[in-house]
Amino acid sequence: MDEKTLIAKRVALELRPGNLVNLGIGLPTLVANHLPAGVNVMFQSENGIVGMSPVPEAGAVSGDLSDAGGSPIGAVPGAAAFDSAISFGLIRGGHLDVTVLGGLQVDQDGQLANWMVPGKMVPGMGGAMDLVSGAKRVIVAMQHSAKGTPKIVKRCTLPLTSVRRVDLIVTELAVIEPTEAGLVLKEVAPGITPADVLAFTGAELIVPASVPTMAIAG
Amino acid sequence: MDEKTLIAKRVALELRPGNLVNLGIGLPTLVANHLPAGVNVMFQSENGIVGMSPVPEAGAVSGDLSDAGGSPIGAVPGAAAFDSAISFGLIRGGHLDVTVLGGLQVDQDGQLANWMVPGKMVPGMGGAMDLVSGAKRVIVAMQHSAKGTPKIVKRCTLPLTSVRRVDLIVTELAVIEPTEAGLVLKEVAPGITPADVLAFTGAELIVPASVPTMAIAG
Amino acid sequence: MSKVRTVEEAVARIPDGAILMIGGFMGVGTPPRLIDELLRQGKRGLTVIANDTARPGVGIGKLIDAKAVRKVIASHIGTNPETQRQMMAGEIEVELVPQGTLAERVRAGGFGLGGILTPTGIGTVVEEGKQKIEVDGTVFLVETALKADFALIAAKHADYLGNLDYALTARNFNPLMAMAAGTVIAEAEDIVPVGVIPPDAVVTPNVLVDCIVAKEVRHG
Amino acid sequence: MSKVRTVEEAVARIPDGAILMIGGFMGVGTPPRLIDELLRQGKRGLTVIANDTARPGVGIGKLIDAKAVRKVIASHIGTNPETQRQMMAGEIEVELVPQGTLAERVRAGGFGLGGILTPTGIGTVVEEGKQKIEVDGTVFLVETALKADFALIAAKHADYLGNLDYALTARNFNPLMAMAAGTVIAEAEDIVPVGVIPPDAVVTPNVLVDCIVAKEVRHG
Repeated sequence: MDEKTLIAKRVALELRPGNLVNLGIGLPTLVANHLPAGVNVMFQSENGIVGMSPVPEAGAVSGDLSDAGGSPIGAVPGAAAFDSAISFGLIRGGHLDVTVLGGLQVDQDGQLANWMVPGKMVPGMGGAMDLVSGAKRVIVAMQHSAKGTPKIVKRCTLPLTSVRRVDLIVTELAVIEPTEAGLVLKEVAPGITPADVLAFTGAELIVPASVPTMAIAG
Repeated sequence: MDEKTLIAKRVALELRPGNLVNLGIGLPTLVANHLPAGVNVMFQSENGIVGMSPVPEAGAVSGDLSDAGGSPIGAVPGAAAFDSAISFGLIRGGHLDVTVLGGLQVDQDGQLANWMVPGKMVPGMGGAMDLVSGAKRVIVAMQHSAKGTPKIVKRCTLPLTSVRRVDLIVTELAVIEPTEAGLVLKEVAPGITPADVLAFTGAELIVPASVPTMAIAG
Repeated sequence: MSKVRTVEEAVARIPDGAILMIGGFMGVGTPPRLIDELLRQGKRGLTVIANDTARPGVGIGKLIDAKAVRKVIASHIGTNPETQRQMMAGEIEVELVPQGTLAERVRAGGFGLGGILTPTGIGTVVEEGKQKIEVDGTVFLVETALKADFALIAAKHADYLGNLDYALTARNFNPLMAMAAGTVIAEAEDIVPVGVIPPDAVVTPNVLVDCIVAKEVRHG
Repeated sequence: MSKVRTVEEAVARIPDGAILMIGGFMGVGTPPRLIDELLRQGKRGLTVIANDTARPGVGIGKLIDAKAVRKVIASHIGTNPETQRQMMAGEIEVELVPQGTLAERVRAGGFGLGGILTPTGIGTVVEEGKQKIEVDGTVFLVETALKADFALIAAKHADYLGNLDYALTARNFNPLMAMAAGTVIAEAEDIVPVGVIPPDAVVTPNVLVDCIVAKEVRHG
């Protein structure tokens, strides 16, 4: 199993029946493929739909129905479409149960940076700032380090997405929970030790006496 | 012709083809009955429709379609229904061409009081404050005095509806335009002289050398 | 799990003293069975956020008649002499809010906004005790968000997931309130299978609705 | 008087340097014929308020390719390397706004609000130069209203009065922008007789629309 699939499968276990969930572009999108059996969630696409689904079959697309990347999607029975203000009303008003987002850095306070690298990449924040500020639960799904450089750091050097503390970080090495006391190592990936995780982490981790091995969906 | 009909007929002449118009409850409602031929306007009811019309025939009512007083109405072809936020978005966002409202007092600065009499009558402002603050053109349609007491006064003693200067006052005696310089007597009713108007007015009026007689629709 | 509950079960969740948003405009778009059940269960001390209190014997007016209401936040009570009487007698607290401001305050509560900036009310008694702020040379009143414990919603159709649509002027405050309350209870004229309301016709998305009132069983 | 105009007439109203709101999200819900006609008429120095600049060769991306745009106010330009290149080269000014805040700022412009209070952006570079205000112990950012000279709207259906509806995710910013511009030009996939769009299905009420782009004449 590749690293991204591992991350997606672990994140999928965080979703509860009936949740309204928004998946960011890239790695987080994979989570939809790994829902545990019997867990029905509603996926939102912030460009204006609750109830997005994969395109049901080849050719069954509509020019008027796409995800936030502009790619064609399908809709489940009972889907609802709306304008961008309502879409972000759902996000900002506390109606979104879970957002899963990629990350460039997360720091010891659980603050996320994921929208720009000054002087190099200025894509814009899109909906990320709203998602992190407004969702009931924010899960960061990312690789643990970038070309050997830790992405979990003492303090973000990149511009923050929000001052809100995210709720969970899932990487190919570990599950880490930002808390008021700091970053708590909750689980390690199969075959990984807490020492391995610490070696690739640029921030202090609170390591309990016993750290269970990551559960993985499906 | 009774006084209210006279007022309604004169106000009707202020409406232009294509205008979006909101008529207050009571006297202003009568304006709809006196539109000049060929002047098609859209009437808004602030409870959520553009394109309200009288009930087309006896019995042709719907429990889901009413005016702001809760009475059944009809809808013209091309009517549009919406929620209260959009309804007041139309009013407050400058999309409403004309509102016609009743008045308790209008003062020398053209400021209107029409929503409460402290200690006596506290109905609430309903949409009046929004209408006066937001409409492109505010026309006050009211009787010139109340039991002999002038309603056009130096300074409103009743709580203001808005600090915005209204655009026109139409009574059974006169048409008066509030301007930066003060209240200008624009027209007198048939058989009425400027001196008659002044006698029933509690504020200074600017009286031009020649004051034409009120035109009246239909 | 199905969101459908009997009207008794739905209303039983509402404790005395709860803050309720109730849809409707002069009774049109006010959920009739939920109102009647609030009365039957004898709720007391309610705070009601609504456009108006209709008339005695109509819609929210019934709650006023029964003295079930401690406080009203509304734009208009002029059509209900009983509300005015209770207010004058000090039996009920009334906060009057311009109608457009009321709509925006409810919306702000549901949309995660702290409030909105409006010119409505500037220079009037409405501005008393409120913050003002200048933007590009214009002074605006800061009107803050409203939220509620429960929203009582009248819809035209609900599907079994909770998607709602509305009819004509019965829409009014309902979709705004369905965003702004902790628990949303919807009473629809009809409940239809999932998929029957097209996605573009849904006004209140299913995820907002907690409870759909079961249809009355009728015979004959 | 009919609101229907040829696409040439509709676009001819737009002067160089105008502020445009353009609907769409990655090109979906962006009016294609209006975009092409802006290019054909060689407009220059435009300010574009939109969610994004799509991709090169797509939707608003075509205006970027043609260097018709002086300034962009958007939530995201990451999918269009040409926008990024022009920004880095100082050829185009880019103001980045969180997407939910952009939606609310456009809405505020159309709804007569001075702005809205939001937690989004607090403690980030987004708050630079902006007022903050405390409400009930929470600090909010004051985000001000946006307006435009013209809104270019893509609808599914228009009727001849100007009522509009939209399809699925092609709705996005279109109805918000249709409230917020001095002149609203709507391009619909089809134009239908008045009354064909039921009142409850109308998303943009007719009174907001100034100009409907005539359908292309096709033979065969």
